[in-house]
Amino acid sequence: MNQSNQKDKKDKPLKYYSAVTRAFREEMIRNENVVLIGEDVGESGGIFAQTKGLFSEFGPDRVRDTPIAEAGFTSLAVGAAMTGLRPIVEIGFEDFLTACMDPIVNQAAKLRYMLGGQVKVPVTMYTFGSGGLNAGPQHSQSLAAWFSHVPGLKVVMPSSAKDALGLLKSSIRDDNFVLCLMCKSLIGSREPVPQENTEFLIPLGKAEIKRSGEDVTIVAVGAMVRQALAASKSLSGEGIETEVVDPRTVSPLDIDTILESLSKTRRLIVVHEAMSPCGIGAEIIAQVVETDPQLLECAPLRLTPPFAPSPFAPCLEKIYLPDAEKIASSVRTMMS
Amino acid sequence: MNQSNQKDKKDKPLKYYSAVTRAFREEMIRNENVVLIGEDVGESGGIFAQTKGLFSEFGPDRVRDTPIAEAGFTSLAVGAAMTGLRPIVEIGFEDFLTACMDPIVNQAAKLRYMLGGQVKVPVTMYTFGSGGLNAGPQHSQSLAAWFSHVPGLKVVMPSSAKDALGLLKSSIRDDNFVLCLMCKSLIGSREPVPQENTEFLIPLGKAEIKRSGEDVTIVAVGAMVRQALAASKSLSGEGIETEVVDPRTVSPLDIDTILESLSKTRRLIVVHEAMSPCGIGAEIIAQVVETDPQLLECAPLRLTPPFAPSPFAPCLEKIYLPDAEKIASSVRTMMS
Amino acid sequence: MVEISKTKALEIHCKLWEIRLFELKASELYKDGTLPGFIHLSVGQEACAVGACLALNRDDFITSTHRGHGHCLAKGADAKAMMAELAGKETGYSKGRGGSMHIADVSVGVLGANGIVGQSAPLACGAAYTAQVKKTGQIALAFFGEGASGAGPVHEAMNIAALWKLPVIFFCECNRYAELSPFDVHVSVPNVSARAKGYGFEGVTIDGSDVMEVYSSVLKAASKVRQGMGPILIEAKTHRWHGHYEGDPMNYLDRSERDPDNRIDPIQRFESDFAETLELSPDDLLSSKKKALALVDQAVEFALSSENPSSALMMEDVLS
Amino acid sequence: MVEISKTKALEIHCKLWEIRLFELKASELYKDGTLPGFIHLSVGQEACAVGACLALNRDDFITSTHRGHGHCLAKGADAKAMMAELAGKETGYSKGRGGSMHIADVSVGVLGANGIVGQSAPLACGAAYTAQVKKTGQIALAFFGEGASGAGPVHEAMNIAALWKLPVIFFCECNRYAELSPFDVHVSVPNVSARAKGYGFEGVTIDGSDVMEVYSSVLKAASKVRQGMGPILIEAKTHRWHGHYEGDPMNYLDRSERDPDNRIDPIQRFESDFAETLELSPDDLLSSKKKALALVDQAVEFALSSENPSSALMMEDVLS
Ligand SMILES: Cc1ncc(C[n+]2csc(CCOP(=O)(O)OP(=O)(O)O)c2C)c(N)n1
Ligand SMILES: Cc1ncc(C[n+]2csc(CCOP(=O)(O)OP(=O)(O)O)c2C)c(N)n1
Ligand SMILES: [Mg+2]
Ligand SMILES: [Mg+2]
Repeated sequence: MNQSNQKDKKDKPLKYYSAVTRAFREEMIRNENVVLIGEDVGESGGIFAQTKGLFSEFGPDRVRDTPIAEAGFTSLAVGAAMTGLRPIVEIGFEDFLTACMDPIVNQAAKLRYMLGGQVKVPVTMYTFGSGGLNAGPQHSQSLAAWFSHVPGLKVVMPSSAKDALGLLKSSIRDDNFVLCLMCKSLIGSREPVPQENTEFLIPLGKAEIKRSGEDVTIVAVGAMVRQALAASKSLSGEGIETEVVDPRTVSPLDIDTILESLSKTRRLIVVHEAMSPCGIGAEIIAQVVETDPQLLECAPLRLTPPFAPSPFAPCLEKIYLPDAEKIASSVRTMMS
Repeated sequence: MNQSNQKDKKDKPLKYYSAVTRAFREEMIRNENVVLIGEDVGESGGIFAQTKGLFSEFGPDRVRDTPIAEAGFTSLAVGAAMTGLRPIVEIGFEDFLTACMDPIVNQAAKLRYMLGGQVKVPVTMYTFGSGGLNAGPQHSQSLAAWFSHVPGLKVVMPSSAKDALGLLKSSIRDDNFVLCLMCKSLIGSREPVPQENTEFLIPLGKAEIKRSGEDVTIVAVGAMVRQALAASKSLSGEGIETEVVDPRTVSPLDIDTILESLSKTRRLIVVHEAMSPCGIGAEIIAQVVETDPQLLECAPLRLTPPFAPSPFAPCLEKIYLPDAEKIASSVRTMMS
Repeated sequence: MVEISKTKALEIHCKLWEIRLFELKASELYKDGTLPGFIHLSVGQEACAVGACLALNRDDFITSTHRGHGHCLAKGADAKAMMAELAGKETGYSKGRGGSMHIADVSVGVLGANGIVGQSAPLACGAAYTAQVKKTGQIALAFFGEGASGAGPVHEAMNIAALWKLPVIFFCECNRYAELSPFDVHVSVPNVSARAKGYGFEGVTIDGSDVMEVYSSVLKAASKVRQGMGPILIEAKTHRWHGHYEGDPMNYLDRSERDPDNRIDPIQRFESDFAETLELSPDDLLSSKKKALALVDQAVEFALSSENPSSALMMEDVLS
Repeated sequence: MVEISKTKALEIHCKLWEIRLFELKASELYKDGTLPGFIHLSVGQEACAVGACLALNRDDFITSTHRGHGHCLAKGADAKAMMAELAGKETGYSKGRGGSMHIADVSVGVLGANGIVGQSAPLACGAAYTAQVKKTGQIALAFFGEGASGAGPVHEAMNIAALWKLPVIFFCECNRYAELSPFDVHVSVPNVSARAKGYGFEGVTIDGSDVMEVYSSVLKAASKVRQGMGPILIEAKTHRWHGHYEGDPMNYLDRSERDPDNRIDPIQRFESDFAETLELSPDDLLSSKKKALALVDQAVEFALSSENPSSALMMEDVLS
């Protein structure tokens, strides 16, 4: 069952970055093969304080600072995973995944297949991506689509503290290479989550309806989920009820939940911070029309930034990124 | 004008790999800033003889063997392009692009934008990809979609010797980073091409209708174009006329030519060797239904390998890859 | 000590102050919210930037890092267009699209600060390759940190430069930290310069707080690499006063490291150790510092009074 | 010379021949079209594989390259399942899905040949890290070529191994070529082993055609790295007899290099230099060679009589 819908009075608010720490801590206690490596994950506790306390609790063998060598230490993690550890690997910014594509795509994703099933590669890699912080062209990218294009990987995108907690814990327990794409703009956001040491897991591969509605289905990922929810709220005041679907895992994609929602709304908007061409939105639209070309009663829409690098200037990044207002106005246009 | 449709009696057959050599030679003669670097592009003439003779003609400054350092020499080429050279860079197999994603995506694609237009980055990178040679999981990939997802790059995919010649020459003259994805399985194929030293250029960003027909539009890229043409021929005998569209440049994509074709056929099949999720096929389908959800009279189809690494065994790779037979049978199903 | 003219000495002094004041101002403007995004300062490391760049010709190239304000200013970039860029204004070097990590002024050989650790090295090799092929006599200098020395592209660049005898200087600013972790998390030997031998070229370690030592070392190296003798690696030991980024709480520093009295100040050192020898009077020093201050004030004034980029700029220069 | 038992000596001799005969057979079967895809042979380099692997424990790990048949056989992989894999059969190590470049047998510590140059080094560091964390006493050995020594991931791996004092041996087979280009296109110093100093660990260059020298060097190194003294780099100078890949016309070789008489044969050397000292009679030699031949014949027989993979296998093991 989808546990993240359960709410409990004892739930306490937790910050997105602390959800990371807590997921790691609980899983490291649970399984001594879980180790954490990356740049500044150790004594310093991470650039966003996301690994604070883990070094002193688990020691230098299990929590280890790496030099700046994304390709090298990702490949190292793969080798460690093949031989019995379950490494968690931090890549500071999603943009730096460009430095370790080979170990992810040609090693981690293919080794089990190439080696006739002799090994598994239980690595959880997490990184902070997306925009909203005026971090400029090399520190704001959303690259989920690249990894969705590669068999042998799983890709998750937690859109809240609770999802971060539940998805990361499931990722660490998964026997595959799971890439967890976090949003920088959500780092300080908080949300009530189940108490510590409750077995709170969100299953990989299951979308969540974050809000129900009959008029338009908005599929949103990462930080765009909050924006979609905000838009939904204001639209509701205008008598338009939108359904917000958060895939949570973008590979493998839970298309069934999306199709089910569309069978009701028959209108589709996909919102993401990633570029449009060959993105998650294209994939969702393609699957929908392949399944049933009559399902949609009007043209689907991808709401994404224009096809340009992420600009630094706040005034430009504001125009560049989708937000609640733009989502609401797209919905209005679609409904008129 | 689309020059590749002109045919001339004086056209002589040329092999795909020799088209590469000829394009380089002509452009190196034309512009002394054009240089060629890569592993074994020099004295040895390349692993597919694709650079044969260039070293002895242009010397070690302009034709230079690199060590095995894809990230390093790609970034070097970018630095050289910023300062006045026009490097051609070989990456032996498309799969090794994983080793130089950062210089392509975070440097080449963004530098002009990030630097306020102060520089241009005229690099032509070419590589041999796709399957059909039983080269196994790490030597058979088609990764065009990754680069189509990135603004600031152009991506071309020559499906024949003639296209290789015309597209490479245009790429070398282009002031942007152009990635030219060649097909290993076409290396020995030949086709008549215009004589040497004719100004034969194929414009970037223009699709070509490789065959006209009214019933179904088949959009095929790379080696799949030949397969689509073969399928078309046999279908024609059955009274089904297919139109084969070769985008040739996949980023930016010439959607207009595809839409125009569809306005006639109203049926769409996209064939590629790349994986389906977030691929070129998804993008084409998404753009088509976004433009006009009524355009297609039946569900569009992506004909691609299953979502698994490329298997080595010939019997498996044969099932894995789309081919003329599978294309023909999909068309028949669609027409029935 | 290498001999220099009084004019050059004053230029050095003024540049040291221009960088220091530019960055302290940026720090202030960042704290009060005027400057957005992330900013990495090189306060304390000015001698590296100034010593290295003033030993190069105007048309020589440099490539820089995320911590690049000093390098850019020292090579001749204009403080006004830089500060405007930090503020995300249309008049900035990147038209507000790049920010602090992407300052470039190709007209004075600055090929760009860069947000990707390690890329400065192979990019510089590219500029050096152009110079080699076109026989222009130019050279390139790549700034990078000791943290970057662990990155694959830096190794690949050094190997290629050695094989091709490229006219390039690898200039490592060893400021004792990479992000939040100390030198010995990143480098397994006392000196990064030890790497050079493995490629067969010269590697030296120098005092990066001594601007004159930096200047003369780079001058000597530049003349060698310009003659086609292949690359040289210079490692300058220096000190980063501020955090990795502005706002960094620097919890990783111990008490003595936090004490401002324990800071090594390259400007003070220049003034106390060299002013006399170089015949700079207290008045000279004061007036060159004032000149620097004026430049920085003008830069701030220019930046703050500039317009935000128009929305059309968002889509410009994506392709040529 | 290190002392070894007659049993070990025979084991060495038999393994040398098993690899030689396995690869010559593969070459033959490739030429006649029985084996598909690309094949890279290590004929001439057998002493490296055998000397290195027989100095390791069965549960120690190796990582290998595109030229990995020798390594895999030497570490104890089964010739039958290997040849079946080369032939793309269901009984192959990868169920026919990997081919020559992806042979692995984790049960004897072979973590896989690998088609990506340079990846063997950091992957081996991963196995060494597991051993270190779990305190198993195992070590890992990474085979790579001198061409790979220019690749970033190899540098990153060496730096990490030095920093973390990982129990790993970097074993460079310097066979004078990388693909179609000679050593000096790839390495700017006479010996790749010179790199080790830059990381602060030991680097040695040995004669890779002398199986006993390889054996004793790796034995010594293994004992040091097993004690937690950090990594060691061993560079073995050796000779690749065949082309880069089967079918390579080898136009890049000059006449004398093409002359089979100029080949250095590590098996002949072992037989002529050591047989006596090790008390191996001509009969012993003959019978161990025969044993090797039988193994290879069985492997071919097994491979050719095995089934093609069923189509269901195409989608198996993509995820666990
Ligand atoms: C490829 C890559 N990995 C990680 C980072 C994040 N990062 C930015 S600066 C930095 C530390 C760099 O240290 P060093 O090279 O010593 O330079 P310094 O900051 O000390 O000037 C890191 C890890 C990055 N920008 N690029
Ligand atoms: C990252 C990467 N780049 C290029 C290649 C193509 N390639 C395969 S083997 C090889 C040469 C390797 O040379 P070396 O390391 O000396 O090993 P050897 O072949 O001599 O055993 C190259 C360039 C590759 N497989 N992977
Ligand atoms: Mg540093
Ligand atoms: Mg070699």
